[in-house]
Amino acid sequence: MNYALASLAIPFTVALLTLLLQRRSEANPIVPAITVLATAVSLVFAGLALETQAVSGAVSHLNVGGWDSPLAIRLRLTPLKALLLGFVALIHLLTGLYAWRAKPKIARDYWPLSALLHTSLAALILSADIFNLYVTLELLSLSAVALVCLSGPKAYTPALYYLLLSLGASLCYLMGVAVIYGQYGVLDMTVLAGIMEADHSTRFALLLMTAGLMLKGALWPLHLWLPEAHTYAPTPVSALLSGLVVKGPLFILWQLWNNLAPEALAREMGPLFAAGGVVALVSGGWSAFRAPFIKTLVAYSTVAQLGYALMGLGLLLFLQERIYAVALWLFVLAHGLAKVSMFLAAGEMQTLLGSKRVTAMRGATQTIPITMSAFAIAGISLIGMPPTGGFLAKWSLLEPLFTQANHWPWASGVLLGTFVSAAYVFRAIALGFYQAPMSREPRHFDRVSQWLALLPALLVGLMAFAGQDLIAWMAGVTQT
Amino acid sequence: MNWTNALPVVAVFSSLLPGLLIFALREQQQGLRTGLNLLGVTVKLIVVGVMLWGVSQGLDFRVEAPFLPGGALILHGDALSLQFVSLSAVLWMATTIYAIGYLRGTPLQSRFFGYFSICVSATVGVALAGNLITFLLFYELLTLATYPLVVHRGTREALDAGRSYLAYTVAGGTLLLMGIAVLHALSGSPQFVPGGYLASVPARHGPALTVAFALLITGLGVKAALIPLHGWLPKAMVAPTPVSALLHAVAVVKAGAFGIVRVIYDVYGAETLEQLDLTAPLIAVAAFTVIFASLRALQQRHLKRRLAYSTVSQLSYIVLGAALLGPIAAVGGLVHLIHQGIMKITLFFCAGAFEKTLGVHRISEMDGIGRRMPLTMSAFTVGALGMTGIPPTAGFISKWFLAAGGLEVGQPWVVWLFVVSGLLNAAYFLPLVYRGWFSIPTAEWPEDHQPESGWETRRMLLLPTLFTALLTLLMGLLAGSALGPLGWSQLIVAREFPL
Amino acid sequence: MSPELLYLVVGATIWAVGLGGLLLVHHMLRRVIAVNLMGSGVFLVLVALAARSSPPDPVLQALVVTGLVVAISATAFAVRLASARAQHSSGTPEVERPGGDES
Amino acid sequence: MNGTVNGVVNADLWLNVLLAPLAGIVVLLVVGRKSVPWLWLSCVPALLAAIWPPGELNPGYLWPAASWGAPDPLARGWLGFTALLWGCATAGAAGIVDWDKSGMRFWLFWLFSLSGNLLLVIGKDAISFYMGFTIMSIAAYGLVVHHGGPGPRRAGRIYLQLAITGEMILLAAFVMRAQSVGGSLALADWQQLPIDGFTLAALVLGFGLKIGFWPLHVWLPLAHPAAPSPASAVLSGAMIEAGILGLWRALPADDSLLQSWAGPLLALGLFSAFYGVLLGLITSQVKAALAYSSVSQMGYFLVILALAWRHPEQSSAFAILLVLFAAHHGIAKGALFLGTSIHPLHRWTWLVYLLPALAISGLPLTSGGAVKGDLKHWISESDFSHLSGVFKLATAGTTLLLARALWLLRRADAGTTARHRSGLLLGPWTLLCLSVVLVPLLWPGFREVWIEQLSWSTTWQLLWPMAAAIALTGFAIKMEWRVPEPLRRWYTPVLPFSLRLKRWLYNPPLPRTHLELDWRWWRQQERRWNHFWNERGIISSSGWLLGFILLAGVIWSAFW
Amino acid sequence: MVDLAIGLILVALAIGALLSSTLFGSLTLFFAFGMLMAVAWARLHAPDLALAEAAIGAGLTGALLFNALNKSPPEVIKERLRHPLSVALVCAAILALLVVSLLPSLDQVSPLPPMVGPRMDASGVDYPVTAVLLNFRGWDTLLEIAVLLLALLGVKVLLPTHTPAPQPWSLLLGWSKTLAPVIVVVGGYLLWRGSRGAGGAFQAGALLAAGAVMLRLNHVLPEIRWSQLLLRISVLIGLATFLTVAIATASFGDGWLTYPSAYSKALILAIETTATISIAATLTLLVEGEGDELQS
Repeated sequence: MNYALASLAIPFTVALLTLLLQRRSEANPIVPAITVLATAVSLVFAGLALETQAVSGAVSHLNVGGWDSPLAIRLRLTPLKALLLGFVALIHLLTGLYAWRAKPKIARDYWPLSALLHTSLAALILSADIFNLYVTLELLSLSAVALVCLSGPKAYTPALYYLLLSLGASLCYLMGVAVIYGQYGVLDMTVLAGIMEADHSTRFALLLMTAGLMLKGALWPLHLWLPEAHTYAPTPVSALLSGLVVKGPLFILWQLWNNLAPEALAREMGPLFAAGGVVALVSGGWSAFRAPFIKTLVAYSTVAQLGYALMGLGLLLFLQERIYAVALWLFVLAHGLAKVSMFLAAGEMQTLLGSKRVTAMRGATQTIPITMSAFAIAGISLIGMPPTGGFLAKWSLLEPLFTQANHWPWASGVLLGTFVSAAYVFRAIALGFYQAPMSREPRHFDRVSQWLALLPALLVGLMAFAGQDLIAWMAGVTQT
Repeated sequence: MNWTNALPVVAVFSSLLPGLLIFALREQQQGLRTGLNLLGVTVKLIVVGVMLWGVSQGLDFRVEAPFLPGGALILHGDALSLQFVSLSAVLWMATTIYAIGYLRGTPLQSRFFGYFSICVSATVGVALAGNLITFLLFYELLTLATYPLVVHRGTREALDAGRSYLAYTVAGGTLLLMGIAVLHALSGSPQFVPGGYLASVPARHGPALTVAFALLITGLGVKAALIPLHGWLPKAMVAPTPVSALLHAVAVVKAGAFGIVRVIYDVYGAETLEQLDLTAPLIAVAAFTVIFASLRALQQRHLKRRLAYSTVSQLSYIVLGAALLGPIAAVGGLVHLIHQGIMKITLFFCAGAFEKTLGVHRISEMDGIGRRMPLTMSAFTVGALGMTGIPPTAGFISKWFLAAGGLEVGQPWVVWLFVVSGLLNAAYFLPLVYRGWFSIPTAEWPEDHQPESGWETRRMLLLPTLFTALLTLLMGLLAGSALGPLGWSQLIVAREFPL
Repeated sequence: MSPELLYLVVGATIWAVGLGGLLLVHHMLRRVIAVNLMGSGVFLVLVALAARSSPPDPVLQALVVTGLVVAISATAFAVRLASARAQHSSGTPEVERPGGDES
Repeated sequence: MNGTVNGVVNADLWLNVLLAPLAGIVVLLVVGRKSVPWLWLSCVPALLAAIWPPGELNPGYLWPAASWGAPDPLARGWLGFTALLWGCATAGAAGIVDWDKSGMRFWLFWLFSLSGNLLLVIGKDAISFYMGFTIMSIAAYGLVVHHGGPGPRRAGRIYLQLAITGEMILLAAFVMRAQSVGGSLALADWQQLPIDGFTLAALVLGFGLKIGFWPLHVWLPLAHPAAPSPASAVLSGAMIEAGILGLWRALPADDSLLQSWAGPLLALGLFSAFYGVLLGLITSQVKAALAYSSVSQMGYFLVILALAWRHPEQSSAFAILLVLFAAHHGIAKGALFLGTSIHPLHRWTWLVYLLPALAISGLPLTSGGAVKGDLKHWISESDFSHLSGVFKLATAGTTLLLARALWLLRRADAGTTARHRSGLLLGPWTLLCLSVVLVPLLWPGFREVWIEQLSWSTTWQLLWPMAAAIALTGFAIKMEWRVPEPLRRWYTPVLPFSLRLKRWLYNPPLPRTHLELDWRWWRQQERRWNHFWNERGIISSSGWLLGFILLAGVIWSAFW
Repeated sequence: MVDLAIGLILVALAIGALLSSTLFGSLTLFFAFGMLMAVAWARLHAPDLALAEAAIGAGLTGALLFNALNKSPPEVIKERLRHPLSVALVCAAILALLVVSLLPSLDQVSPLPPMVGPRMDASGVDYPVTAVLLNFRGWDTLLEIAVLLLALLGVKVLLPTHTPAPQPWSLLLGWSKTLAPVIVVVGGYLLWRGSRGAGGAFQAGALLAAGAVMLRLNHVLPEIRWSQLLLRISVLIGLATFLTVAIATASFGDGWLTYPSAYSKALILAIETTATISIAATLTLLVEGEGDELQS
């Protein structure tokens, strides 16, 4: 547990430190270095936490302040949470490296804000207290909105929408918390898990919380705010938002329904989630297909891909089989990596090609091949072609569906999703193969940052080669 | 790991590594690029030769790595896979040389040859795949690696073709994935076994097996260009000719046809299929494709498009041969896998040479081309006769076995199907031969294309063409030799149908 | 009718009014008010729940304090953001959906 | 009967039989026109093999079950006259074909056709036979269309259409035959085992398209005038007879089905014999008349086949008759066709020319007299003896037709200014003409028959219809008879049909398979949909959806 | 009866604040709503909450909103209410469901309040709410200060709005000079009182901030810059102290935020004091800090 707390505390400290270091108006060159270094250290600690946790296979608890259980806020560390901590740190590290290198220079406030985002995600993951989760959610939303605002006035409108909706969603969630507290008098999830009943109040409370979380997590159909916010954010921020921020509420949602909710309610809710997932896949995919801007395309693809996660969640609840949890979290991991790569590539393209339109990608395979590769490999993972991580996730979602004939219709949802994803991914890739309008190297050509964009794509691109171990291991990890 | 295990891996990587290295090369490093290509070709040919020898001696080339639960990555060189691997290796060699000649002086060669090599690796992987999962992996890689080749020219037309190609193949790949998942859920993904491994699946899973079969065949049928899943193939003609050649002869379409053969014999097995009575629709579709595509080919006025429809038609020979579930028909299908490849690549090479040398694209422009380019036109004639099934070319041998196979399993109409198909093939190929040899050219040939004095076209274009044309003849004439494709197919079938 | 019950219902009503406002009104400041109303509604519910035991539940009251601070932080940011937006983005942003929200 | 030399000649000679024309191709490609006068040498190994046949050769490295040899007199004789005809025609063609007008192309097709013809004769297995047959037929296309221009093109089209159809039907028939005898490809096996009617029909049809009896003759009168005369010579002399050989080889010797088919076949043959004569009489081209004569003569072949089918017990004797008739007709018709290129015709050339013409009519002492006498003998011995009278009429018809052909030739010779009298042409032509007498003397098997038919009765029976016909001819010339106008424009539906087939094939009526989507309509729907959401704005929409989710969740739970 | 009236008025004010025809009216009604809410809370035996609401909910929010109204362009387009009836129906349905869900909870008893009493001695403070805030649920509070900081960072990111500040109001100017020391004193008192009764860091911080805002409105306070170390320290110190304590307790003590019983009082006091400073500074900047001040 201490490793996990260290993983949380390090970016927190660094955030304060970097704020304190903001002496002059211009950027302090040490700040990015410190932040990236701290993220790396945080990643190491998350890895250590994961190792201890996975080795012991146990769940460890910490009652903050040392008070006894229902009163104190409880932190809970499971192998999955440790994994997610590591994932968060990894994504931060990757985007941090890119942001450090990126041209034009990113605003100096990016560094403390992203560190705080890291902190809030870590806090969110560790927390096992439904009110504390509300606070972490707010922390998450505010840091995300502030990050979106970094790109200047054009981002203010989407940021404001994001903020307002996020606030409304939080208050829905809080109302749910109120109802639950009124009913059961406790806030601790582990305690609640044992005592919740499938009565009307609980159901409505769960619905309220779910609605709030779906809005925050941009799960279909409450995703409307997401595309613009992700489009107008600075590139590394878009990567963080898509790769991590929307996953936070999803994680809470998972805990809520998987651990907390009585099984009867979960079974009721499952088909709704799964159906929503299918529709998300199709409608998000379609919007991405029709999107005029590169980043909008990528953003809508997030909406679509979250549909897979939602489907995994729904099927998990509906069929109560653990393998779907594996699929769900594999999706999250694969999508996170792929999306980071895709957004970084998209940003790189915007800079290099001087236009944010998808049509500007004409001939990109010739002018900026590395960036284009990043985009393509990440896209292929989103489609779910082997040997990418996306394939692995899709496979673990699909394969168990076929064990019983009456589950097959859900598979057609996956099928549809694949078609639509392929449509929007290849729409962009195809443009890259047009004959380039000019052959000279674009301005700001920086090979390193292109490679940084490619790195996560390569990670996810070859993920399935570790498939057997990964699935087996994930099956163990998601047990608790 | 001893050397027998390493060989399949070497076979795959002998083209993958050069491919990846070539990406990194600059456009001007022509010599290095050619060297890398030829090095890969040589290594692959040697490895394939050794494996051929080994398999005929009864050695087992197999390597396994963990991949998915219940489905490892298996590369396994058995007789059937080597059939396809040798085809790929030999034709890769020919096409590489051809492509060097064809693309000389055009931009983006590094990209082209990079993807080209990856494409071949994927094909070899498809061939060597030891189970369905591995097959899927390479099959999808093939889809992706081929796309840049199809759109290589970067024109709007090329991109349209590429879009169509992707739409079909990605959809097909997804269906394939579904089918594999269904089977995986039933029995995991064990290694391919002659005679099929699904025989042990309980009978109550019959509907699931049926659905899976439909999914697999539809998925593979896209690449095998079964009508109505063939739409991408004629459009893909806009690709540079070496790509069309490889696409039609080896890489993409053959992967589909080969996959169908694998599914029929090594996954389901003839017995299971007969019990479930699954092949009748496949046979019907294949037969329809044979005829309908030929009729479509007649309509084409563009040389490469006509060749493309001819491919559609010919591929269904293979599928039909496999689906008839008789040993002789299987021999016919398998041997046609090779023969069609060699013959079709010859035709495409010729088409490319016409195009590069004289700017001929349309059939109507071929008048009297035989006087200007007699060697190329001779090769073309050999290929065309082969496609029609005229002896002594290779096409005759496959047609003979296919028709006999139809009779053997009590389907005499198959014989007449091949009669009609042969007539149609003649109807769309022989007029080209006539034009080439006997018509009078309407205008002077352009002179400035002639690159090397004394040769009718670039040497690099001519030599591979003559090589494959010669192979076409030899495979017909020397069909009886044990190491020829026919002998090898009989070896495979002897293992598939233990009597 | 005990005051707790009354305020509970009133809190819920205010929350619902806030939610309705979010659907109905368009000016950003009004929307901020709507969100704040939702917040006040929840807090009122919490306080009413706290009051059901005697002495009042300190945990719930502490939660309200935390909630209040969170609410004021977010409100402040939202209001400042709305002002900045009104000043700097006179034109609608360059997106497919121009947005029916006016300021 | 080949025992004495069997030990001397190696079986590899069979390989050389085929390699010789192929070597000819190589030499031709390398040396060019200088090699042309020597290309006839490529027939020499075949002739040698016919005279001193070695044992059979099984080149297993070639196609499956490949086996070559000349096991019986039929095969030997066939090989012999084929080689002789081809050799003479090759040598003659060297004097006729103009090298500068695509000569190389002509010779390539020629040599390919030759090798195919030889292969089919020496092939003892079905694949060899089929392979040879096909190579021969397809390569002959190049000979038919050699001259270029609309006539040859039209002739070539019909030739090719029918030839390919024939090949394909034959392929089917062969496959079926092979399967019906248990997969064996040896023709010897095929001659042992019974056949079914379907396969038989396919075989007759497939070979018939090559043989050219009525009603499958349509390509003959078109192709022969179009082709150069040496090509016509081999077409008529060797190639169409290959079809007869095929029919003989692929069918069982003794089969009840064949016995029942013998009658109709005989009728077909007779009809063909008369039909050819009648049509030949009304054409106005020499080579067309000769071609019709071939149609007519093919009728005789059918008659021989029908006899053999009806009397399987005498199969070997009919085999002899068949090969003798083939040799006779091949040599004589070859000589006649080759001779049409000789210009101008002198007195002695006319005399030489008369020899094959009379041989075909059945002049005693020539090969024709021998085989026709023998044929009549067998007919009178057979179940069809009541038809003997008809053959006298047929002989008269044949003579009449040849007289017409000679008359046409004389007219054509007078009308041309071309000169073809080189030694290259005259030598082999003379040899060929004289062969109608020499071959029966030199060939022991033929000599037996020849001697048998040297009776007065036979001679008389053969001579008087000929004499009558010649008298009629003389009378006709004296009276200056012309072919009546309506008959000159004899309508054959084949040409328009072939043209229509070509056009149909050029653009077969197929349904359109493209899906036509109205993109504008879809775009409009999409705009409408976008507008729907735009109007409401993100926050309101999201708020609404949130409210609906809450309600929907409750409703869903209530009804679950 | 009074409660009923308050409840009805609250609802009416809420609706009014949303639908008032002018923005100014809306804000005024909302301000009144906040005040009345404080009264309602006071009636629900939560005086310290009432205080906080009065300072934060009504006071600071009001100031914020009026300030924004000042800066924002006048409302040109009239609010066009779309489908008000449907909205009302949907909301009513949700409300009904919500009320039905909430009603049973009045009869439930929470196990937490009884747990608070016995642990008050070990908590280091005397007042249960403060004990919960700073000790039992200290982690919430830590994060909540971080939320506050984040809001400030968010505002800091925004580009400055160049509007001329309103001319100081001379009467207010005079008053504020008098009021400011008073407010500081009252804030200090509240902070001190928090450990024993109603009051605490937030209330104190809010009050201080309110005073500071008032002063700033009248240009009394000196110019501030983010580059000033003192400012950065005062904003960060609360969180820094809290975090330091957390890390120190985790590293050297019994666990994350587990105060050693001997030092708990001192630690809480330190945290509260620094937090008050930070809260006051942050709130002030949030309400009044200009972008250019925060960026340079």
